[in-house]
Amino acid sequence: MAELNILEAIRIAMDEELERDPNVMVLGEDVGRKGGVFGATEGLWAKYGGKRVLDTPLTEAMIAGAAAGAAIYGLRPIAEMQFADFSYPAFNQIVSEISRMRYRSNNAFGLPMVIRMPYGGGVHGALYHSQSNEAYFTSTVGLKVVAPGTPADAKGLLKAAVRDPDPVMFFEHKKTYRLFKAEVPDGDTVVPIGVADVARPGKHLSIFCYGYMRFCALEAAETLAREDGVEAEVVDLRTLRPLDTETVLASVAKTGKALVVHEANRFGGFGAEVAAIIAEQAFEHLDGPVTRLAGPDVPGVPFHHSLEDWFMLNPAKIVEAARGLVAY
Amino acid sequence: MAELNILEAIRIAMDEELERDPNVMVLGEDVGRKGGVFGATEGLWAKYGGKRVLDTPLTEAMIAGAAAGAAIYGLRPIAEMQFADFSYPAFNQIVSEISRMRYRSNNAFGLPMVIRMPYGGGVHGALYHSQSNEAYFTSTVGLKVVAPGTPADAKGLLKAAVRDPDPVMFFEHKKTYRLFKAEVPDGDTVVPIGVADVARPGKHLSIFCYGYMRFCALEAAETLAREDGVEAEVVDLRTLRPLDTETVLASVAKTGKALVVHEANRFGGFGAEVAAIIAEQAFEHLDGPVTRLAGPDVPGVPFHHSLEDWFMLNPAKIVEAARGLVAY
Amino acid sequence: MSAMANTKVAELGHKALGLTDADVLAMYRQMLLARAVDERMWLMQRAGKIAFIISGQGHEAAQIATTWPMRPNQDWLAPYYRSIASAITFGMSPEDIVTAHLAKGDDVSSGGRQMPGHYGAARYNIVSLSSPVGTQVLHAVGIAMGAWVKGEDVVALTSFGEGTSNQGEIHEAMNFAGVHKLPVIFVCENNGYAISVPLDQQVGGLSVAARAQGYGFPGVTVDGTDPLACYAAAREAHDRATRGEGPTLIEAVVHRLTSHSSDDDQRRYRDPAEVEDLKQHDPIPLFASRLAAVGLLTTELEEQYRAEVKAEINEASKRAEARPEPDVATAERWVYAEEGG
Amino acid sequence: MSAMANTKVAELGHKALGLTDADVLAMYRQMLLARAVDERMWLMQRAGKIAFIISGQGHEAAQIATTWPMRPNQDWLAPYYRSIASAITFGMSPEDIVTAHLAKGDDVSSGGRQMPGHYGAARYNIVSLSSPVGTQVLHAVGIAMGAWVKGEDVVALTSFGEGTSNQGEIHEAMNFAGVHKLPVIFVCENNGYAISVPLDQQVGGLSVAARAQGYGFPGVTVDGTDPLACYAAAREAHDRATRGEGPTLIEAVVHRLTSHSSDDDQRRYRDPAEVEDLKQHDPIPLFASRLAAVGLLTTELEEQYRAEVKAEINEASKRAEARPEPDVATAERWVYAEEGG
Ligand SMILES: Cc1ncc(C[n+]2csc(CCOP(=O)(O)OP(=O)(O)O)c2C)c(N)n1
Ligand SMILES: Cc1ncc(C[n+]2csc(CCOP(=O)(O)OP(=O)(O)O)c2C)c(N)n1
Ligand SMILES: [Mg+2]
Ligand SMILES: [Mg+2]
Repeated sequence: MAELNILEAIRIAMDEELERDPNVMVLGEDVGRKGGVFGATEGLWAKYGGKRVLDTPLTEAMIAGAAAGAAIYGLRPIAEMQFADFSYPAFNQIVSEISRMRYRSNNAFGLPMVIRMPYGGGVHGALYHSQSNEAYFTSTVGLKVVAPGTPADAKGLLKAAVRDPDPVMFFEHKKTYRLFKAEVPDGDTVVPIGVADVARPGKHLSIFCYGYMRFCALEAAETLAREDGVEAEVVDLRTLRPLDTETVLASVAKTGKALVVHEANRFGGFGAEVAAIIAEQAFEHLDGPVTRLAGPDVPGVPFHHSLEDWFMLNPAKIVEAARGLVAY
Repeated sequence: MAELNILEAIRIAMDEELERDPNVMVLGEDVGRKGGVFGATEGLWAKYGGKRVLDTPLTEAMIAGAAAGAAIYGLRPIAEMQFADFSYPAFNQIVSEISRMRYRSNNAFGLPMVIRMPYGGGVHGALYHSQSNEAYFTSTVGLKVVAPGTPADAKGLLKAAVRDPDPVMFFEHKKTYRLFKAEVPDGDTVVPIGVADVARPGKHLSIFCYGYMRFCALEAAETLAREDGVEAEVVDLRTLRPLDTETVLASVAKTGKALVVHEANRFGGFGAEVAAIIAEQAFEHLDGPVTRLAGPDVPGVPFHHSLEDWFMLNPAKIVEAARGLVAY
Repeated sequence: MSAMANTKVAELGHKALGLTDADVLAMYRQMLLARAVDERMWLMQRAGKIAFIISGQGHEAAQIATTWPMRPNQDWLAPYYRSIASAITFGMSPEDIVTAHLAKGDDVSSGGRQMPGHYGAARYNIVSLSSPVGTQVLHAVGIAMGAWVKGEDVVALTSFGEGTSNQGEIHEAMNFAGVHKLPVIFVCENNGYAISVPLDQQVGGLSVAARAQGYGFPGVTVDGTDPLACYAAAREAHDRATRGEGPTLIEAVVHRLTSHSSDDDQRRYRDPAEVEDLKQHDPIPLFASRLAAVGLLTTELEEQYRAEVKAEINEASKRAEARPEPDVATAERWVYAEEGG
Repeated sequence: MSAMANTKVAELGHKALGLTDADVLAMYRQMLLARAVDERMWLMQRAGKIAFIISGQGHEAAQIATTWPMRPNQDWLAPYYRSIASAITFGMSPEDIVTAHLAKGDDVSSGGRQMPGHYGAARYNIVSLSSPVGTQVLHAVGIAMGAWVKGEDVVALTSFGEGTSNQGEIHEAMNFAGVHKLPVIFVCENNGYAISVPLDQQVGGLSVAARAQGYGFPGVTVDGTDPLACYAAAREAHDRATRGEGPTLIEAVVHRLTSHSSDDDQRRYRDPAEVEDLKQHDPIPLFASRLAAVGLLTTELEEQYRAEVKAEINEASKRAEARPEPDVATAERWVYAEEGG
């Protein structure tokens, strides 16, 4: 067991996968010599060379599309979008091609590939370096979408993603990169895609979250326990698509109350799907309205620190929302 | 009053807006000499010339981005994406630029422009000429999203969209283009954006729908009334963003049961947001689970007619879902 | 190369290109076959048996000749919707093609899921094609990148129209291929129209080939009705690619003999005289008369080929029609890989 | 034009370009001003007053000279994040720029909503810039299209880096501008790096200017440290545009004197000798010595300019710092137009 932060866990996962399988390669802007703008690929270029750890031109469609071609050819590319905000030039490749290659070819072609994307706010990145745009991808049939919240999950899920026969969008919350260290099992431990994690068991309400919100929700749960005697169950979804509906519904069956939390905008955000599933399939268990706590409906995180603070969720806002729901 | 089909209503709306305001222009692939692949712009090129009705190169990012530039310059462009499925190359311009130009510039620049997109299946168009991809746009803050279901709404809402100070995504269901004729008020009748239409009042359940589903839901409601004595209230949302939450909630308050219907895929579809809003804000009125009826979670409408029939919603499927909910 | 590619080879001149008499006759026969399959698709469309057809008529010489140097089971094709003849060179049989157009359940391209014209088959190294134009070009580049990363000898060929050449992805693909001298051949089949939009409203500068030099590799324009000119360009491109010298862009100037598709009527936007003149640019009689002029194609041989091709397409259609329809129970499958799949 | 643009004008040679002595001195003074503002931003960043800086140092000559022919309140600028000097030519004051970097509530670019470097101001005909690189290029083309549709005399200039030149949108923009000969000037400020990725890993063929001919308009490479060479190219481009002859692509070869941004450390990927050598390519001393050599710039004048510029940036900073912070109550506003807004 090593104590790692999420950034280190991601780097080690890539290193081990590059080592394990000669078909694995990494490509993206500045991933080579510089080691990535966040350092996620540091050292890999020197170790595996400039072809397997490839600095691409500044062209996201090319990164996604060439990765798809390489996957057709038999490689297992890990493509990086420098920021999730900059994945839109690649949207056509991701949605038209990558998500549906297997379906449209009736299983003749599968695309084992990963697209890693740093996302999320709270890092003074303003409108275009802060987006939580997972909903575009969670609503795309044929993609898998993963968003880890701990170093162990980051490593284990990235390994699972690399080995998955289908394309996986891998969302890394920038604010969590160096937020904390935690134990990560050594070696080849894979965390399966599609399985949520009950990060904290509880009985009075369920908080559904992922990524950085896991950290915030756990803090909020501590406060609720300490100050209110409320035991919140924190469910870290980890995989957003395919969603672990079973774990979600089991938690609601237990607590009767569901708070869905994400940093992304509310209207049409991923939380809508979670809420809609609960509303439809756990109707009889609900002791209060399925409640969503989400980023405000503005087109991006504004830059000035006071505006950014206004935008961002945090433990205090979760506590407040939870109190409202518990009191219902 | 003239009897028009939706395609004619759309063409007349553009004609009248081009006539009314010299800043209005139409641009897109084949919109000029050919008059559009569906004929929506027929006659306009001859009438207004090749600059105001401009055949562009086969480049969707350019169509959206140049329309944005023209809107900055003071024009009111109506851009056409030949099929909604082909809007993805323009996704970066639509999401990064068009949706947030006003917000990011603190109101210095607004973008009065319309993007028209034929969408929807049932026309033997398979995976790439059948998509109902409205969720990508309804979850994008800063866009308005409209999806008319009648000729009068098509005309009136398109006029409203052209005159709106903000960008409007205008979804035209291909299957409705020539599906039926109905009365359309002559002249300059504008249908306001953001207002739903109670297409049929009822009391036993509410069916929320838009586009082609309005037609199907109304047929289903007839069947339910005739065969089951069930009075379904059919609410045509018409504008998906901003959603007319008030009308939605008022209907649920009346009927206690909500069936949300759309052709798009279920998981992460627009219906999730409608369902989540109802679940949260009408919790006390609900006599049954908010139910969604949607297209199956496959990456696109498959081609073979039997597969397409399997995919498509229709009145019979709506009747069946409604019966299930009413019986709850 | 540019000069050679632009000039009609004297007499037939195929031997100078390394082609035997048998080769050029085989090319011709394959043009006939592609045309026969294509024409049969229109008949079946008119008969209501297939819903849609998008045609390769007029493009056959360019397609067969540019794919001719490609090595079976080694090189790759990322085609476009007019690539009926290219797909045949890569191994798709007339029966495969009719089956796909009929959307039968065991169609190799998609099991009836995709529209006609969406070629693809893992078994023939043909990448599955979608509808948004140009996306396949990056796949070809990605395959070439994969081969380059692995140090393997593979050439990827991709084809697309001149309207499509303006899509942003094409730029990104060509630039990247240029940077790393990837083994890829870009074939632009320039038929002068993108549905209704003519070249001068579509392509700034009017030449697609001219763009290649902006990426640091050769671009050549060839007469796409002349299979030998196309072959010469493709042969050179393939040799360059396998020598590690990088990509080539071939712009083959062809004529779209039909409307854009069965949903289109080109008389609405094309000059009647221009439509009338199209017959003069049909690559099949053009090549036939050249082959006849040098004594390679006799009337008997021509008749024999036509009879064989007709029998082949008749047989193919019969067999294809007898194939099973897709099973609706499978419609939900293969969104993701399945256990044991 | 290409030859002229590539050749250093003999002596100073500004008169042959239609520039007066006062003009070239004004250009020089504006370079000093842009640099002073830029350096102040770094100081404020180190002092913790601003969160982030992305610098135009090394690009000033190219920016000031290419924007010099643009007509105030008539022509348009679609800038990029290094366009500090271009923004100044178009009318942004040092105070505007400092205010934006401090994210103050009345910052003209965004009211504190955008990161530093995201220039824009409706009042100066500067299009609001976002972060995804290259999107602004289509906006410039759209403005030019608008003017063309309306028959109005407007030129749009847009700038971007050589890494960005590979984005698909640039291709679509240039192609469309080429098709209709739109009045737009594309300025690529080629500093040899896209963050850490050097030109030879980035640009197939190594020349951005070479791409223009593929769109049917001229592309010229100029020494971006030489304001007169840049001006000559821009003057010609502007004249072409207003004469209806269409776009021009100017590739100005410059040197990025700083790291990519305050978040980057270029010593991690650039050769130390190369970093050391950058001083030799600073356009400000280079131009100063040429002005001095022909007797236009005296020591006194240089000192006077430097003093004025220093006073100006001091004053600007003081006033900018005193401006109000954004009001959090406004954070939700202007998602859409508001009644009476
Ligand atoms: C991204 C995208 N936009 C629009 C279309 C609709 N469309 C299909 S084919 C076509 C014209 C293609 O022209 P060209 O590239 O010249 O090829 P050709 O059909 O002439 O061979 C268009 C506009 C599409 N399929 N994909
Ligand atoms: C679409 C997109 N992808 C990635 C980035 C991150 N990024 C910001 S600047 C930059 C390099 C730009 O290089 P270049 O175009 O040469 O301009 P320069 O900074 O050298 O002036 C990158 C990769 C971005 N802003 N937008
Ligand atoms: Mg064409
Ligand atoms: Mg650069």
